[in-house]
Amino acid sequence: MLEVNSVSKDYKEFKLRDITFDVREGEHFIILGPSGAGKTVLLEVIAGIIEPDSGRVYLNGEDVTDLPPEKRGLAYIPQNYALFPHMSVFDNIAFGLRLRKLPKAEVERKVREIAEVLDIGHLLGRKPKTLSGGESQRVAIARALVVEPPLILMDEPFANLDVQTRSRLINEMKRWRKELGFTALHVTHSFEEAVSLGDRVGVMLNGRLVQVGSVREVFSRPASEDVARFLGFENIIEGTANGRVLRANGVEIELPVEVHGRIRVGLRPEDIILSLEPLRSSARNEFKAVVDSVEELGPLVRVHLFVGGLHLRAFITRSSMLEMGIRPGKEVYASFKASALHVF
Amino acid sequence: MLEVNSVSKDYKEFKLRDITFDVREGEHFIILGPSGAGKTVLLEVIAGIIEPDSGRVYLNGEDVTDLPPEKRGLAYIPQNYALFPHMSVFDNIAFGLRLRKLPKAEVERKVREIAEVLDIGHLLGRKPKTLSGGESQRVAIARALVVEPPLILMDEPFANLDVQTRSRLINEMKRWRKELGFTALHVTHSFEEAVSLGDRVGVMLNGRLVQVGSVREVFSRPASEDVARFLGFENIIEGTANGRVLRANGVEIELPVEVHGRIRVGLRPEDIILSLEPLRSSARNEFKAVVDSVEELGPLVRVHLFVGGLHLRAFITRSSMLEMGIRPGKEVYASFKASALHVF
Amino acid sequence: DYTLYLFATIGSFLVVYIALPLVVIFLKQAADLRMLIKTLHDPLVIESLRNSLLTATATALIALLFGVPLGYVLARKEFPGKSLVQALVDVPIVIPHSVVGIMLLVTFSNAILDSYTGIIAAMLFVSAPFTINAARDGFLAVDEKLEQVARTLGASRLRAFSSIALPMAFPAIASGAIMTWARAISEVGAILIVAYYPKTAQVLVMEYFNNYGLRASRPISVILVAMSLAIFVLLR
Amino acid sequence: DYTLYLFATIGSFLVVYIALPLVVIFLKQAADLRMLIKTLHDPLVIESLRNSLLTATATALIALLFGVPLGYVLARKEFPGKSLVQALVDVPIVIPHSVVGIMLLVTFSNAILDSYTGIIAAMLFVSAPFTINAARDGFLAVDEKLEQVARTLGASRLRAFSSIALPMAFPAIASGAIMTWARAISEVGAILIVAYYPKTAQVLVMEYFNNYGLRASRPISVILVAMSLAIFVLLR
Repeated sequence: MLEVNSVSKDYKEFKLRDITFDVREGEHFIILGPSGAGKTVLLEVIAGIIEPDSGRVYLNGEDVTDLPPEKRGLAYIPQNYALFPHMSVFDNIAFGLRLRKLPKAEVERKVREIAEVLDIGHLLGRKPKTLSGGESQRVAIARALVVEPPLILMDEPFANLDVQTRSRLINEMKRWRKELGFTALHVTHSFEEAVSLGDRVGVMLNGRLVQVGSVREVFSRPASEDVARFLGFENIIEGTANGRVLRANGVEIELPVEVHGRIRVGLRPEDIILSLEPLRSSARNEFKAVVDSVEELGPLVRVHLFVGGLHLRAFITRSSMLEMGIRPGKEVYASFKASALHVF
Repeated sequence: MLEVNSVSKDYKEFKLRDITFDVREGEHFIILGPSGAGKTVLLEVIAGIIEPDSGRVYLNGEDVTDLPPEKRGLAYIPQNYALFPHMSVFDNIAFGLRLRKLPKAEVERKVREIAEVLDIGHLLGRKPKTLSGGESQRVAIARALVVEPPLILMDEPFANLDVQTRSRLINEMKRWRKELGFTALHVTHSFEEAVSLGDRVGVMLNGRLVQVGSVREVFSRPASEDVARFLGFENIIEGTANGRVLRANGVEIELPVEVHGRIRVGLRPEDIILSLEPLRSSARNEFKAVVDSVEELGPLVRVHLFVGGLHLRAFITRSSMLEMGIRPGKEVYASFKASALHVF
Repeated sequence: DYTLYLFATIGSFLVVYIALPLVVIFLKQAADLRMLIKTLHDPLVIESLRNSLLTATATALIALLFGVPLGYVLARKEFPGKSLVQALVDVPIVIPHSVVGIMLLVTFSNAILDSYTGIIAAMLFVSAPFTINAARDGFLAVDEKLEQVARTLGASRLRAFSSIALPMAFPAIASGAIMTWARAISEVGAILIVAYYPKTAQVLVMEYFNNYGLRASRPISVILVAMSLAIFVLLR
Repeated sequence: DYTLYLFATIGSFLVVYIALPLVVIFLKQAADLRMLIKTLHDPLVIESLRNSLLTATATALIALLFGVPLGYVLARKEFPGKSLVQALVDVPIVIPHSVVGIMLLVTFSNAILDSYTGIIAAMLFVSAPFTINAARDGFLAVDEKLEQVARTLGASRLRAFSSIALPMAFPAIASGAIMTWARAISEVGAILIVAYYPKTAQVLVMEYFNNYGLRASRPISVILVAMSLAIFVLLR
């Protein structure tokens, strides 16, 4: 129903490069990417707020690229919700209906109906600034859905919410979609949202849509090194494979499969185990390593290691760091299972 | 050499409450606490920038509480370094010496000497805004040390640096202290800095200095539940102990030691293992749990669980979350060793 | 802290210098209420006050009519020469007031000489920047996303402006209009050249001073100061 | 986007209204260079220009002397009545210029009448706010931490002010002083009341206009506009 055809755009520090994908009727399509990937720009191009430098946008087969936003009828929910602060919640939700010149009773009925579904009936008389984050998000969704748009565009809809509200809203979002049957295009950097809500996922990196597929497909078979890195394979090791052995910077690594020639493998930092004594388990790759630096990430610590000439990153918890006395210059043993290696 | 005696102060949203501690000659004393604990206010009280509401500050036995900063002679390095942007690096470092009316040749010699030690001799002609973060920090330290202060006060000295620079500077800081022999009071939220640099550590929470001791002492024997929580024991379970069994909200937990009566135990979220099937290992506490919500923290995920009426937090990696399909409502098994429990 | 006290002492000279004349003129007039009451019954004074109020109000309305759209364009649109336009808007502040009058006469000659139009023309030139800048800042403070969302909900650009941007920027625009009004009614130099007649209160102050001296011009001054201060308090 | 074009069209009225007189007066004068040259040799004109420049410069210096310490105190210190002082500083902007003259005469009477002191008094009252506000904003933009660190290194508060705060806020203070200078030289109404003599250029424009008409006053106007615009360009 929505077709984006090779859209490119340079906008401030963001770039879109040759974006092509489609959203099917009734689908919840998620565009997953780190912040700065250009996700918001893409949504605004689709909504008609930004004009693309090249490429076309089709809605139900019709070319809408040159139409202003008000002629497209796509509901857009920006990250900050953009509730109209000088209007009551009721007037916010009724805004689109009144523009459509619906009779007053009809407006009243539709607003109350959607407010019922979204469980915000008791908020209709309030001003937006008195609402909590979760309530604001519900109102923004109600305001968008009440005009029954063919497609609803959501920009990081759950990013500004606390963890409890967020989990609740993600669950309810599934119910609303069942009840109201809308189609959604939703951009986010959250893996959780992609897993919980996405029928299909597109991974966006540096302004390019690099992989589109079902959630499981994308997470288990990253199409490229960049996708793998974004999905958490922070260690990418390049070397020459000969059967089940990879030689990289003078280090010999056991592979999970037989390969030959120049290859790259990915390894998640959480799959590397650090110990002060060798673990002596036959199934593992085990190496002597020197700690280069450590990087605190809240309760987790990223340890940068050198195994010979190979730079590896490993995650350990802060308490293990303290217990093992890990600090720059310390010698440790790093080990990982061959099966943790992902061959591209 | 520095004695802080029951200092209290209300300043903006920060509060200091009855802070008492001392720093010994030649020591590197670290005050460790989360942001907002009032660490900067404490440093500024000691530097003479903020007047305390009550309490006294003694320097080498002399009461300096009512002296202005210029009469105390304590060097202060704020978090943003506060280099004078309109002066060259040389003039920045020479600032304190010139105020002391040293002869020009003497100023020149001392600046070049300290610049040599701190490896910034090649930067003397530059303006501060052309420096990298690490270079700025070295200049700030040089400017403070060149006047040979009895005590140097540092506010989060490594917080704004990238991980490599930070590790290098932490190591060099040890060398500088050996070469120049200064005494340092250093506030930070970083466990890494406390472990690497601290001779002694004071833990500061909500404006109170709640525990002072050697690093190992503080981390292995938190004095209170709050310190434990700050040090990463996110799960605090309250219940009635009877020998080696703790009953809490209807759940029975095996304890590492014999205790009796109403107690609290701490458990780090990284010590809880989640699995889809029971692990059946006799040494473990193992419970059926329901996922309440998940919270993404970069590569790590905090999972909120309910075990009966007990709310537990566990850390797992993002890839485990995806592999196990963990999402709100899912049933999992949570297990942890009795030895992971810390009885207060 | 001696330095700050020293600075406060030096600085208080200017504070006193501004406050003193305000206080003194009210006190002296309070000792001469008869003259104030007499002035309030002087038909020339009433007429001139009416003229001042009318022309200042007309000026503020004209500044609103043209300045609000201009402020909106400056807030929302990038275009070549924008910084020139921005600079031009601030130029009237630095031009001597008598010269403003000469410039306007040179440009519009008899069309504005000695008429209400002339008074308004002089006032508009010196005071319009306040409305333009206030409107621009007001619109800049309205998140453009709000208008964009209104448009995705079906509002035209004009409709999004009138239902979202305008009501939200209204307080800023109103305060700009009040500043414009106050600056307009404070103008003397340009009006003296362009339109000595019809007589405005601020010109009458000068005429009474020249013809009858300080005592005669003081009551009108007090009335004008009171008005200006009232407006100023309203603004804060 | 039709709405924005419509707004730009409406808004351009004010842009043209401000730009047109500036352009026209230069063009008309360019067609009458003889008169411009004659004016440049008129000793009265030279004398009045000298008076204007001298008094405006003196005003700017006085504003600096007292306004910089005041701005520093307003930027660094909380004290009861601070918001009243802040408001008071802005009051001169809204008071009619002729009334400013009356207020000053009522307060200082003969001490300022028809003297350089009077011209400067009038100029200072209306223009000092620019220096005070610019200094305050300039000092606010200097991180107080810099001064605090200077003090821990042994500098007294005064020394920290003079070696850190003052040099760093200098650009802001300088631009405030230039605005003060420009506002001072633009003043007419208050000067007409307080000090018709010694004659300033902005008053002479008015006198020539009254005595000899538009053609005679135009060249001085052009010179003053050129000066003001030069200052304005310098400021940006």
